[in-house]
Amino acid sequence: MEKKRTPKNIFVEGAISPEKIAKSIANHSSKTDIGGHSIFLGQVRADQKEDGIVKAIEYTAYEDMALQQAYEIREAVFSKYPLSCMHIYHSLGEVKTGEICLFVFTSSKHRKAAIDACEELVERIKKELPIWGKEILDNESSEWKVNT
Amino acid sequence: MEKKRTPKNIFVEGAISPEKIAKSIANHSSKTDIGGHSIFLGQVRADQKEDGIVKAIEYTAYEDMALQQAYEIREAVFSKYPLSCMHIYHSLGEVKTGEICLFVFTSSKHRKAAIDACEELVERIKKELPIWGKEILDNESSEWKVNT
Amino acid sequence: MKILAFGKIVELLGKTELELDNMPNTDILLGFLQQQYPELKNMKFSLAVNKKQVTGNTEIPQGAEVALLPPFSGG
Amino acid sequence: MKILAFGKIVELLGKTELELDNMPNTDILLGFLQQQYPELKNMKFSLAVNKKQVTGNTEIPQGAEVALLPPFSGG
Repeated sequence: MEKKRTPKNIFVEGAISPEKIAKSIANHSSKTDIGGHSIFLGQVRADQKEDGIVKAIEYTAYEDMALQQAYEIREAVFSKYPLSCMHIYHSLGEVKTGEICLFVFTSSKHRKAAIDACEELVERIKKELPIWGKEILDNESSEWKVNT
Repeated sequence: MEKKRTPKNIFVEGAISPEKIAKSIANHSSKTDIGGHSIFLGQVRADQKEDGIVKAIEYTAYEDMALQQAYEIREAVFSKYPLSCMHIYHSLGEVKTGEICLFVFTSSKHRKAAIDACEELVERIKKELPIWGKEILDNESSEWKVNT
Repeated sequence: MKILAFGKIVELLGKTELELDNMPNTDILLGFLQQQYPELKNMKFSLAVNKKQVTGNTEIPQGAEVALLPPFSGG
Repeated sequence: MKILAFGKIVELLGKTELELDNMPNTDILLGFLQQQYPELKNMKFSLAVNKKQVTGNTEIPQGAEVALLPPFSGG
């Protein structure tokens, strides 16, 4: 039977908590065909900018388009790698420095597929999802984040 | 000032809990130069063997040598990649199917170093650390795990 | 048709949405927007028509949703 | 010198440790062990002398710790 997947919400209001990550990991203990999980976490850095130090990033997104894009990325990566599971979460709104704003989680029978798929997802999420980060500086000014 | 590192214990008795992983993640929120974390988790699979289904793996190690090897791998990977943090945990004793037996965690300013270092660590841990897994089958017989 | 602004472009336009009519394609739309908001000329952005990114001059269907997208910076 | 067995080799030897003397190098040690435990001949394993893996014939220092290591299968 072919798996059917529909667009899932990837957005989380505010930071992604370590407890949410732990719960997500624990949820996979019943899937005993999984041998390896690969996780990427994006954390907000206190970068020194010309006008001050980053104290938070405020994320906004073109949500409808982002969810549609995320669905297409998901399908493409599922068809490229033999994965058991894939989860993507991205923050909206304010995430303070030191907090987690991106959580990508892939699971597979063997480690290689999980690791490669996770890396590809992170690259595609940063490049293809219409999400914008506004860096809030410690002097209350702000500037728009630029991905490298 | 150059960092000084000494051999750290990597061994955990029994399975590695999702709570331990969450705590380890949370511990990094004060390190605000970190932009990305990469995590690999090894999970025990319920493989079908000729004589039965795997229900647990019992791990033993040449502990002194493993800690020395882990230290050398750590140093080599730290000198190859610009990492902020690196953590390695491996189970000893019994780990049931669905439970976590390996936890590798790297953090860096930018994602690429964290991701590449994590993958390299996992490969080297599996290949170079004197650890053995004995697969306990559901009919109480057992066989020695073979890494591929 | 509805024009949606995001990121830095919201600040430039001073709003998140515009209602416009009689913009048969993206070249005409861009010409109009750049006249109204000259600073757009100095800004890097792409367009999505009905939630799909487009490149080059593209027809805009009746009642479409067109979005002005600065470079993405998620993650 | 102390000989440590690990993994499958523990089952084959029936113990985790042996005390041996007068084994100046690993070739002599292996010859002795294979005579005492003929099944070792059919088994893939490597040696560590004082916690360092060695290849080829290697001198064994006085009082060394020599380990018999089946292929690793951690993770």
